[in-house]
Amino acid sequence: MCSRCLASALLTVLLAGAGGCERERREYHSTPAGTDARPALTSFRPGGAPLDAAPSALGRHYQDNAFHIGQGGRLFRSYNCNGCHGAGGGAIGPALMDAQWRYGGSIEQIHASIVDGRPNGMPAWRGKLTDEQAWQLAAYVSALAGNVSKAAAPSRRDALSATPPLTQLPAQPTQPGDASAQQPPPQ
Amino acid sequence: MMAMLPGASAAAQADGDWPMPSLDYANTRYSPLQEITPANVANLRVEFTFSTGIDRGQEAAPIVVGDTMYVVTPYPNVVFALDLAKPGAPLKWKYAPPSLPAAQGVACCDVVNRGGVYWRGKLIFNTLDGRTLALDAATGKRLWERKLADINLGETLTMAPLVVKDKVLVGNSGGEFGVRGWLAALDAQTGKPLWKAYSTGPDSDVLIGPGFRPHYASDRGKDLGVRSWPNDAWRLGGGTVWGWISYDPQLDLIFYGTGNPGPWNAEQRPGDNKWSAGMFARDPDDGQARWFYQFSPHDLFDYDAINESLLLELRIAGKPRKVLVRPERNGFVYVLDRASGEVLAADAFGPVTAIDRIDLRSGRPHYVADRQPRNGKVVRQICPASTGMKDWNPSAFSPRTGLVYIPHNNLCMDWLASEVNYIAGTPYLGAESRMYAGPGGNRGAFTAWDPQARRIAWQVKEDLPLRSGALATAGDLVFYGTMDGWFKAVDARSGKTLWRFKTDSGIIGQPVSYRGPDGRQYVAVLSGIGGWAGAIVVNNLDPRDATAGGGWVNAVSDLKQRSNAGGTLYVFALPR
Amino acid sequence: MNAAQREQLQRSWADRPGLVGWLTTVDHKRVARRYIVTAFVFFLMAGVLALLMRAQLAYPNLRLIGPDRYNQMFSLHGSAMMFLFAVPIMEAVAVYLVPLMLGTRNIAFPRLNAFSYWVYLFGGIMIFAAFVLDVGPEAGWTGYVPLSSSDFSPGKRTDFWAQMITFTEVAGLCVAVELVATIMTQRAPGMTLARMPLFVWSMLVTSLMVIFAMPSVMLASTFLITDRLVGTQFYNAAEGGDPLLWQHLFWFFGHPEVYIIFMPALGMISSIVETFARRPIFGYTPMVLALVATGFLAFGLWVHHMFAAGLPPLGNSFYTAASMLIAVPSGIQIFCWIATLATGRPRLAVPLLFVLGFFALFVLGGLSGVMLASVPLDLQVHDTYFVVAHFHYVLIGGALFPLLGAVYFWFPKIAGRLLSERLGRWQFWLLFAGFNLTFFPMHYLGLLGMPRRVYTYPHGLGWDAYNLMSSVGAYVIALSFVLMLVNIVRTLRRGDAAPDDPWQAPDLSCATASPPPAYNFAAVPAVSSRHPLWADADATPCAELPVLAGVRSDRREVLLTTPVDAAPANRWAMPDPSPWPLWSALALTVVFVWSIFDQWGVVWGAIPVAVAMTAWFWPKRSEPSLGGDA
Amino acid sequence: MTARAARTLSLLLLALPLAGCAVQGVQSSLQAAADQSRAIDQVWTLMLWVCSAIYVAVIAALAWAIWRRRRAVQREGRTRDPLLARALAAWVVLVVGLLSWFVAASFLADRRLHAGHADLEIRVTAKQWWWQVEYLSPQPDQQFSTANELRLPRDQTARIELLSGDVIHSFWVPALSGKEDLIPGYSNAVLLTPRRAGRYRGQCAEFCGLQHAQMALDVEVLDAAGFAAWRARQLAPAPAPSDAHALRGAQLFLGSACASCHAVRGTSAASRLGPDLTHLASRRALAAGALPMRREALRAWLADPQHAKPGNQMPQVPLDPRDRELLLDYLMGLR
Repeated sequence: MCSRCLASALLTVLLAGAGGCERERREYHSTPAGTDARPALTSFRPGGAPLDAAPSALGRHYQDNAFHIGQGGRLFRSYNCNGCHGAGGGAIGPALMDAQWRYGGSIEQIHASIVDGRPNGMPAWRGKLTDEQAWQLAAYVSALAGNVSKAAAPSRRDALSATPPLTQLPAQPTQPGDASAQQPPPQ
Repeated sequence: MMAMLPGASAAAQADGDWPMPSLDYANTRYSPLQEITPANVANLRVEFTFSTGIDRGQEAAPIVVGDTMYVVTPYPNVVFALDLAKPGAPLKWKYAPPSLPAAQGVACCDVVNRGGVYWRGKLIFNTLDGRTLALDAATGKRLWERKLADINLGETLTMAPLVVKDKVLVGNSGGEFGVRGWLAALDAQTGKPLWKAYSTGPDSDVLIGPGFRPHYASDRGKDLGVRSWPNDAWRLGGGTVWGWISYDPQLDLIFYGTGNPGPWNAEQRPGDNKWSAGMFARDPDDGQARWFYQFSPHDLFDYDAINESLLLELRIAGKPRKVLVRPERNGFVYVLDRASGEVLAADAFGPVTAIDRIDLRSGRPHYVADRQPRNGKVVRQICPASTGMKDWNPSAFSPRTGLVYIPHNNLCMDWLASEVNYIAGTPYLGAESRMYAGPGGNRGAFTAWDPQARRIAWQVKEDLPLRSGALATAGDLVFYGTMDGWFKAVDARSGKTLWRFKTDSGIIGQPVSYRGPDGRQYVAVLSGIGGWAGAIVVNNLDPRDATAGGGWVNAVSDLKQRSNAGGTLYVFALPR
Repeated sequence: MNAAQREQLQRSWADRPGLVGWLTTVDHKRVARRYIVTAFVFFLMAGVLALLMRAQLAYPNLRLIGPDRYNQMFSLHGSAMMFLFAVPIMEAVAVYLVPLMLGTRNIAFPRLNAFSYWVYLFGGIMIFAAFVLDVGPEAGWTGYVPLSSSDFSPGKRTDFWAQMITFTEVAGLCVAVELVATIMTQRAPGMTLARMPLFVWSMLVTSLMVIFAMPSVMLASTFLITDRLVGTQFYNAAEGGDPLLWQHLFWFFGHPEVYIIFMPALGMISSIVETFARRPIFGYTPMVLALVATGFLAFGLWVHHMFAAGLPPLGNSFYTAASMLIAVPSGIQIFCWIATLATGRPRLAVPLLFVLGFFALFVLGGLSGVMLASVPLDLQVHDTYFVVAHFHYVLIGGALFPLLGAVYFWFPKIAGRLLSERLGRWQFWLLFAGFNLTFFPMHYLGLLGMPRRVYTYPHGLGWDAYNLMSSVGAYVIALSFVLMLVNIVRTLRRGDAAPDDPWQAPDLSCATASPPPAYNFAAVPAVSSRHPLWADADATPCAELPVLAGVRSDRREVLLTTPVDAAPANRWAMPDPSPWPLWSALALTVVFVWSIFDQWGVVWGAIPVAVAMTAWFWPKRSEPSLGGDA
Repeated sequence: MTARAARTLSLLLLALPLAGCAVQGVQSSLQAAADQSRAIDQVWTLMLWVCSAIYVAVIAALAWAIWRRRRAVQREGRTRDPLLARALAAWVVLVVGLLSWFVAASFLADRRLHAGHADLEIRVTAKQWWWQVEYLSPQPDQQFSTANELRLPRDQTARIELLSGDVIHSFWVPALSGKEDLIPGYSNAVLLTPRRAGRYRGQCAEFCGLQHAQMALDVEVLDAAGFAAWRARQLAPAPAPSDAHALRGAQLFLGSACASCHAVRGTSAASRLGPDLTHLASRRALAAGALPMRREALRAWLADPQHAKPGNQMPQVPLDPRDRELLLDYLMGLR
């Protein structure tokens, strides 16, 4: 009898935590299948219906994985992204932790902005980092805006305390984004 | 007792023009006009305004020659010529140079421009994307253009050029991107490069020759621009020249400072890091260095040494000396003998915790040991903050009062150094910081410094850091602006605020005063928040990140409520 | 005592029938039994991890297990062995035996006891489930920051680990409090402190150590969780936090932890040696003093785990001296046991065999421990396989061998059947041989420069043969435990029934039936010597045990005695079975797991905990224990 | 018995049950090659012998206690036996005496680890999962940086400053000295005075994450002249590409992701994220000891860095095999 109780309890916990596998995998030996889809820079399109903003499976894969987000954070500092974007509040470049996205806030759009660069100063990193690294960076940038799974988001860094820990950031809408999306960041 | 160098102000025409941002080669920003006085300044009112249509940080000084005023805007560096002879000063011409938008990505501190210079019928100015242009001042036609800086390496041009003996002197910006600093001289007629003096590297690149006689032993030696750096690091060593140049026609020397060494993280560049964070005296003809003095050997906290040098005569030990007075970023007012580079005095003009004192014998600052950053450890309460006790925004000097009027910050910071990678075209910093108000809680101050007595004569405390230049007039008034948009006139002798006017945006520009075609005295200033300090507004930074904007956001997290972006010229005069 | 009274006692102390009774029981024996079984299950699971690791290390450059999984395995192996096996099983054995040895009817705070078991069970299930789901700990059982910080251990792996510590610490503290209370107030009348069995003494010292040591690691792990969840700065070196703070807090617990595991084993050895030498232990007083001294000294030498951290050299030398000093009480005890054996009439039964194994292994481990206390020598062998060898000699040799001896010794008391001596001997020799084959070469590996916690190693450094031996040895150890399981299963099916006093032991646990009835003792025994069941120093059995009358049998009543002299002081009614400890534990589990993901889990999750605890402590007239007419 | 003989014997004793196993000593603490490791070795020898003697004595006593012949009538079963009590006291005195000896020996040896004047300053920064080694100098331009290799002059004392770039690591070259941790926020140091030229191996000794197992340090002790020559070579910038292939490889290097992480002095690549590659081909191992420094190993490493060292920070940069050969031409020329 007692063993049956144990077994059923175990099973419940297993089912409840089934999301753990994907979230925690240290996926250091993969190259993402190249996505052909060119993310749109705006949700506005003729015909009346706005573009669907649901992230792709690949994007979600990176957004939900704690290791990829963590690696992205490391790269964010290694490749001097922090020099222009601070710890997410921006400096030379725009803030990344607010709800305002010049070129779109979905992970696909962020990935495209990193790889292709953007006018007004964002360099094109194509060829200077691998596609997987670009996805990891995009996942971290999503985390800066509170747009990743809370269980995968990193907390404070072992560094100067700059922002609230990313686990504590409110999630923000990731509309496909317009350069003119003028939502003031929270004060 | 004290006088401006006669002749140095020869360029300051008695007729009341303002042909270059500093007005004169001595960098005094002292207008001889005396129509506006403490007695009547209360009546000062707006004569006309002009919207530049560009709402980034307006750091330029309007240039006035004859009946025309020239305004250079931040990127995309549009030049407007306004006809002062006509009522309301309508637009005479406008020149919009073609530009590279990517340059905005390597401009450390907003896409600013500190103004043009008028020289013999030309208006000469720099563009952010690395070019120097000369326009026909009458028509706005381009006369020549020279590309000097490469944005792919992180170089930009933000300074106001200076013309000395028919040579246009231009230095680069980009000390936050691991560039190598230089000052170049171009032929003012054709734009042909004449010489280029680097701030790091072998003596041949730095234009150090047999005529180089620095006062202090630590500046003597062969190829110090290489040997005072770790292997190869001088190539990324900064020392950019983006501030003010003074010229002494009698000694025939130019004086200018070099910016911070790269990267910010001092642990990555052991050594004195010559010739960064110091100042050169050079022969303007061939660029050869005469002397050098380093304000911050092995600079720890981004203390660029690009501030203005006021060329004055002071009585020191009973004898009149030709000196150079510099309110420095590191918090000290230096008095140097301008012939030799010897430090005659160095006194703190605000709370300094990073440096004990300046040893006058060796000329070296004594860094406070427990404020020395080490990788991975936050150092707290560093005063002044990396933006300096006083940043680039220039002070003014009035020979009538003998005081130097210094608009400055009162900020301290916490600083964390960490290892940084050099990737060309990306920031090369290796440090994060949080700035905050220094002792007293006022983030800015307007200080009248008595260089003779070496003490503060009076001081106006300002809530926000002061980022505008100062203007002194013969009417015994001093003008400056605040980041929340107030343009103020204070009594030059007491510091009492006599008049103020609220402009539409924060003021970080340089006020000027001129005599209009109608013979009246005018005061002009550009209003438009921005720059390093105002990036939170113009770049919409997120105040939840204390390190945003290079640490400035933490110090001015309320700025979005205090000021909005703008870009308007204000011109004031007494009622007719 | 007549049959009617016994029946009344049985009624008063019986659990409710069926599943409800199983879930609500507060009987120390039932709780301890399931504690022991659960701990052994965790032991076997952690052992399987060890087998997998040894398979990966059998040859250089093997690729059976990748670094990520390997790191999780050794982290969980260490954590489970320390937190889910070693400490709980020692406490569990005590929960079973201490009330019996003291001659009382139940442990103090029996509901807390049940609660502690459920908390422990849920914590253990949580961490193993997490491991299966790839959320296992990955920073070692020591969890050093900053490797366990958010920057270097992303996701929730470390949070589950840190919370597992909280679970086991709550459980451990509850038991420690119960044991101290039981020992100080429920001893049989006449059992003065100086007449307490050495096992009880060791559990008293151990429990006090638990109470002082465990809060330190709970603090450390809570700091870690808040650092990782809400961004506190306790361990952030940049902002003035300190990674060494973790090490100090951890080892302030971690070193006493070793003694918390090892001291109950000393008590077991004393019981076994006394019984099988058939004479009272030599040097009872020095033994007690040695136990107490060990308990104190254990708190003064945590820094010897940090000699390589660059602390001031003079301070390090102080801890060298302190660490070596602890060899003195151990030496005293070794001497006393050998003296007891030498002057007794030893009977080489399986329990004593394991104790002899203890001597052979623990003395070796203790001596290598003396080496580790030396700063310069430690700098060479610290964090190498030498240390792995050392602590396995100390923990397996010093704690597991006595524990297995104790299993053979007390199994008849607990299960009522005698284990096979033949299989026992086989197990012993297999284990002894396998253990030495596994761990002795590791000394040499460490000296040859092999660091611990490596998932692979290169060929050509002279490590290959020793590693292969070690891996083979690990499977021999596994085989010995298979034999033990066979022995237990066979015995439970058709073993010989055990008498009340199968080994002629001198303590009160043998003064009742095997297995004991729910009320333990029909009458409260009275004690007048250290060996209530022996008439003289030659272990002659007593004819009759004096008893004390007057404790009620119509309700759950125990006799309370004074702390030092054990004079009868009071009668105290014990609580009845209750489901609320289980519900409280469940609610607490929800809080702990929820708070891994969201700090508000602590706030909202506290409500069900408060409800369950309120119901638990709500005075009910229906409960006879609260009628109160003592 | 002399210490040397004692050590030989102790080695024999240990090796006895394991006879026939080859012992390569490059990472062995038993083959001490520096003042520091020799000081420790003396403590080891002392403790090994004394502890072995105690162990044998205790086990012998135990065996005697169990199997000794007993008289027919036992009258010793007294709980208080004055003889035994005296023996216990003697035992305690003996144990305390031996321990005091150990403590004194440890203390003196420990002092020897910290005594000495540094002739050479080196800074080692441990990172996940490699060693950045910087040779310091009062003249900043005489400093240089290398990776995963430490070369020391014989008979000189080097002070190694130990820093961490991320988590806690531990610096350990068993043949030269004991280990010392590299802790974020702390600056530790060890002194090394090697007395025997030769090659040694060190390894990270504090668990530091995924590739803790493959974080080795190649150590070579050279004579003074050899060290000076090596130092001079290291100070020089990277040699220019020798032929057209290498030149093309250099362009690939500078134009691709390589230069985002690595530095090659004398070129525009100056990043410090990964090891400095200025004299890569002069090293003996790749990837902190994971692979030997050979062209085919480097090829495999470039093709898939995650195969030999899963989890390390080097990404798999997509390269055309022909380009990879050109890159190899360049890298193998970085002597």
